[in-house]
Amino acid sequence: MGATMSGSGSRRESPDLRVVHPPPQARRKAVPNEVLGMMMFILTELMLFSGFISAFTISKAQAPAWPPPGQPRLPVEATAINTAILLASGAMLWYAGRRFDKVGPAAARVPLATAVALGLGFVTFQGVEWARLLGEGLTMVGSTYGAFFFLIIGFHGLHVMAGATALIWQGTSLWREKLTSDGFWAGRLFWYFVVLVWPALYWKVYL
Amino acid sequence: MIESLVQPGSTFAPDIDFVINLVGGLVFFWGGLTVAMFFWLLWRYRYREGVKALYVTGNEPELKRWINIPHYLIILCDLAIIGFAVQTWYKVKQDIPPVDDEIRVVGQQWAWTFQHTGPDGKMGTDDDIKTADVLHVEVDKTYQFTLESRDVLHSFSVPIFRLKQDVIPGREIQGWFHPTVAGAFDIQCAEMCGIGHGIMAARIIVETPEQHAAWLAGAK
Amino acid sequence: MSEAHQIDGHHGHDAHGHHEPTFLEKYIFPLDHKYIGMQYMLTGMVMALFGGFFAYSFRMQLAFPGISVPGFGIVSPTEYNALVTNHGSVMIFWVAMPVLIAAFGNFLIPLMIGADDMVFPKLNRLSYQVFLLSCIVLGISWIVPGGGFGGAWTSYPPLSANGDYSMTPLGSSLWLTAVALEFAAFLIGGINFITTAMNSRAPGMKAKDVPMTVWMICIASIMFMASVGPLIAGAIMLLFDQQLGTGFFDWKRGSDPVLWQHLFWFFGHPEVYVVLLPATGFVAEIITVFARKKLFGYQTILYTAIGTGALSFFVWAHHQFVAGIDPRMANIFTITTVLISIPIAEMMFLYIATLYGGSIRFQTPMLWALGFIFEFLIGGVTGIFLGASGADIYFHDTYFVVAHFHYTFFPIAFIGTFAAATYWFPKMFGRMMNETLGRIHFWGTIIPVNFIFIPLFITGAAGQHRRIYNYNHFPDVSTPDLQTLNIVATVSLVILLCFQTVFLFNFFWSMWRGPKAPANPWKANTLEWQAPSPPPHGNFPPDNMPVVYRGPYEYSVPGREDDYWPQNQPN
Amino acid sequence: MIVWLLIAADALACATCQDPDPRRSAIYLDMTVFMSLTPLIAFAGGGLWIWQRTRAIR
Repeated sequence: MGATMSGSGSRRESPDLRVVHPPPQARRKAVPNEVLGMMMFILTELMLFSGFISAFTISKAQAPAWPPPGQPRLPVEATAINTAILLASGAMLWYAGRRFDKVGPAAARVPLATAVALGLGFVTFQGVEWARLLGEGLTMVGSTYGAFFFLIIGFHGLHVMAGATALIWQGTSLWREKLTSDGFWAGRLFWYFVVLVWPALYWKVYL
Repeated sequence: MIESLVQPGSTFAPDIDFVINLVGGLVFFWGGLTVAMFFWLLWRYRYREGVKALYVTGNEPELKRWINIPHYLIILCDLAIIGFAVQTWYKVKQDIPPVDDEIRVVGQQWAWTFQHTGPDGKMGTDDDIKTADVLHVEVDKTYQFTLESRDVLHSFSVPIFRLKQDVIPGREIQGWFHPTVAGAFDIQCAEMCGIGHGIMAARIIVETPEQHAAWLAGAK
Repeated sequence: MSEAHQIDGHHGHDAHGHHEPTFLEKYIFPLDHKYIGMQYMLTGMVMALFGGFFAYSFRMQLAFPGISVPGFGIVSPTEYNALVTNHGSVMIFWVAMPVLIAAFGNFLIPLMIGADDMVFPKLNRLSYQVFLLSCIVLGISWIVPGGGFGGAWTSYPPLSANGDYSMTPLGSSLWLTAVALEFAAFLIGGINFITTAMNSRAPGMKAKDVPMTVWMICIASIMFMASVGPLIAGAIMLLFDQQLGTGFFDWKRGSDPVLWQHLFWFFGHPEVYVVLLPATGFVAEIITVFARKKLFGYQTILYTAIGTGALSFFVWAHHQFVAGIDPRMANIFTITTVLISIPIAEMMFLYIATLYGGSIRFQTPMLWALGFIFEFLIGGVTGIFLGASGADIYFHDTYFVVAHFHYTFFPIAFIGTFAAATYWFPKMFGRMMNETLGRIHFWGTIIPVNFIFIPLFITGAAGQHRRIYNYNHFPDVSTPDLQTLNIVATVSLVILLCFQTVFLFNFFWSMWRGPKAPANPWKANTLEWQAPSPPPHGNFPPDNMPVVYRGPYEYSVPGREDDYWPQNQPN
Repeated sequence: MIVWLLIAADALACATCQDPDPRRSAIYLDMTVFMSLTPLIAFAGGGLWIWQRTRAIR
């Protein structure tokens, strides 16, 4: 609510009855509805991941050795490449947004498609890694280590899928020339969140 | 206030009672004053025919004074409360005096098991005495206790000592007490621990040295 | 002014409107914020009846151990735990939050800021539907085999994480699911409230012209959203522990059960202020109207609310002083906890100062608002005993705690609601409530409530712990004196519950049979009273949307003939 | 805030401790600071950004 604090000062500490006020003008919105709503949603999501990360850090701190002996190691290098893919997707979406606002909706089509493709590539790659880890015996029930891995990374994966679905849906409306600038902005914000939270998760969980 | 309901039975009980009384005194003073002011304003400014309300914004310094000065005083009182509370907390939970004896308390659904050191005064030897739901201690001796749980959270609460500590499975929690009054008192479980939470009772029997020696002899 | 409408009605009226809505569209699947608010309110009232019945059942067991409680039967220990748990969770999650925030937030925010509806009406409808689903899931959890969840509303693992310990394997999972769904509902609702209050305000309405209720509900929603994440995370982990057998809180696999308590109370404490702030907002509206006074220090009240909100993220571990946290942490949390009394005390002082120089009319809403201040003062000051860590060692988990938080929650959830309901009833249903019945209900509630909880302060101070089935096993605290106090509390509860029928009768009778209400029966300034009673679809005439010229509390302005000055009147 | 951080660093030894594991104890304190500050920083950042935009369009 920071914005509303900027009222134009003390109008009427002592009301002057003689003044006839002119009718106020309609305001312009500082932030569009969709974007503001999305920002509030992202605040919650941020705290959700903070909760996961806090829980993970605490459980990790009290373990005698981490990762526990006998458990598979996480694919650090392969996931580093994957991180780069996701970051590239975010950058591409940022470019799509710029093109949308500066050039026109049609110009955003290719970068948007690329961003979605990169995002889906990330999910697929993660899926392959998961299948391998499951094959090596890392399960949710087996150890807290595996449980936290699948919980946090899986939750992020769900967010990537949800974000990708939203972007595909926005892409179809872009093709039908129905996508509004504000709606696209909100969709992009969610994807930025998904992209930017990933390096933090990678750092905490993998490294 | 508390002393009249539950007698203080340990060395730190008077400290805790002092904090409670301090808070109580300050709270009754300020709360009473506020409530009195509240009712006086209600009576004084009740609706009367032809009397119009004042137009006051709340920015007048001579009126704001009436809010601010009490408020600064309350902050001072808060600081006093914090000081004494933290001091007491330190004494009860952080500092540990030299101990005379040890006991081990194990909570499980829904009973307490107590392990006394026995005649040799050492924990973990053959002459340890285990009892269920009855804890025998000697008056005027400092005890260090170790809390353990076998299943869920419990809370080891001895109201007469003003002592309370949650028992957490997977941890060995240390604490201390020093009984000053002989007699038999309640031990309650203060943390929801399942269906039998309400029957998870035990007694602590604070004995004079002679009684304690007699119990030790009889238990062996 | 039609431009104003264009901007405010961003979502457009094409989604809903041009045709006369059918019964189903209007009452069952409404998009109109007023009907969604009423759905929330009625659902909350139904849940309150459940919560009250639970309280009655276990209080009867405590006062008269072992008797067959009329209407319930003999209370077994399992049932006792389930009753205590569900009384707490129902009253907080399914009564206080839906009624205070969702019902009044939905009903009031668009009206008070001069908008035609919420910015996301469909999300709003979804919010209620998710909430209703959570109610249904909770209801199912009471009747599944094994019975309802009985691990206390805080649901500490390992008791809650393992069916072997709690003996309610299904009930606990359903309870947790219901809580998570309920959070999702309020998450959606909160996004809507904040966006609406930010973007749909009438032309001319600046920050200082926003009624306190809207501010408070928005601050509460922000706090809710900023604090609920960790609890949702914890709930997912706990649900996995229960159903999949993972070990997030299982000490045998090297995790820490105390972790849940941190995740829970990180939400749990801000939650207290989440429900408190809307109630203080209602009180601000009501005392200004009935004292015909401008709010004393509008900005200061706002800052105290924001300060409370910010500080409330730093106080949660005071619920865990003896629960296995580092003792040094307890010192820090003592400081923050005692300090949070400062903004709240300031706010109460300012409310009391608002009465200075007023012309106070003691009508039912005003009685409730004053009752709120009085009762909440008691609740607030007794919190200092618990916030001071040294004293909390003794009071933790005794009935003193129970009495303290009921002295805060009862004023918030019930007195605040009754104040708001009696005050806005004419706007909601276009009819006036009966004043005599209202007063009978007020005195029949406010006197018994003190006789319920003052005895509990004493039993708690004497060492009776919470959630105990009966005290026969504890000789020190099963004395006849304490039992008498328990009986006093229980009898007062029964009296209190009986008097609620007066309210229910008054509410529903007046809804259809009360005298017709004028648009502005209390002569109030805020915009909702400038709309017709009840407001039509779209709230204000589309070609005459309100425009705001001044703040919401300009009462008894010198030199004016009227002692009120509506926000949308040019002069 | 400095007090918080100092205490987090200090939480390595404790005579009679509810939490006997000093490492876990220290991490809990760090997490306390992190969890409390994150929403406030996030909200303050978002609020500042919205405030600037509001000023820009006026």
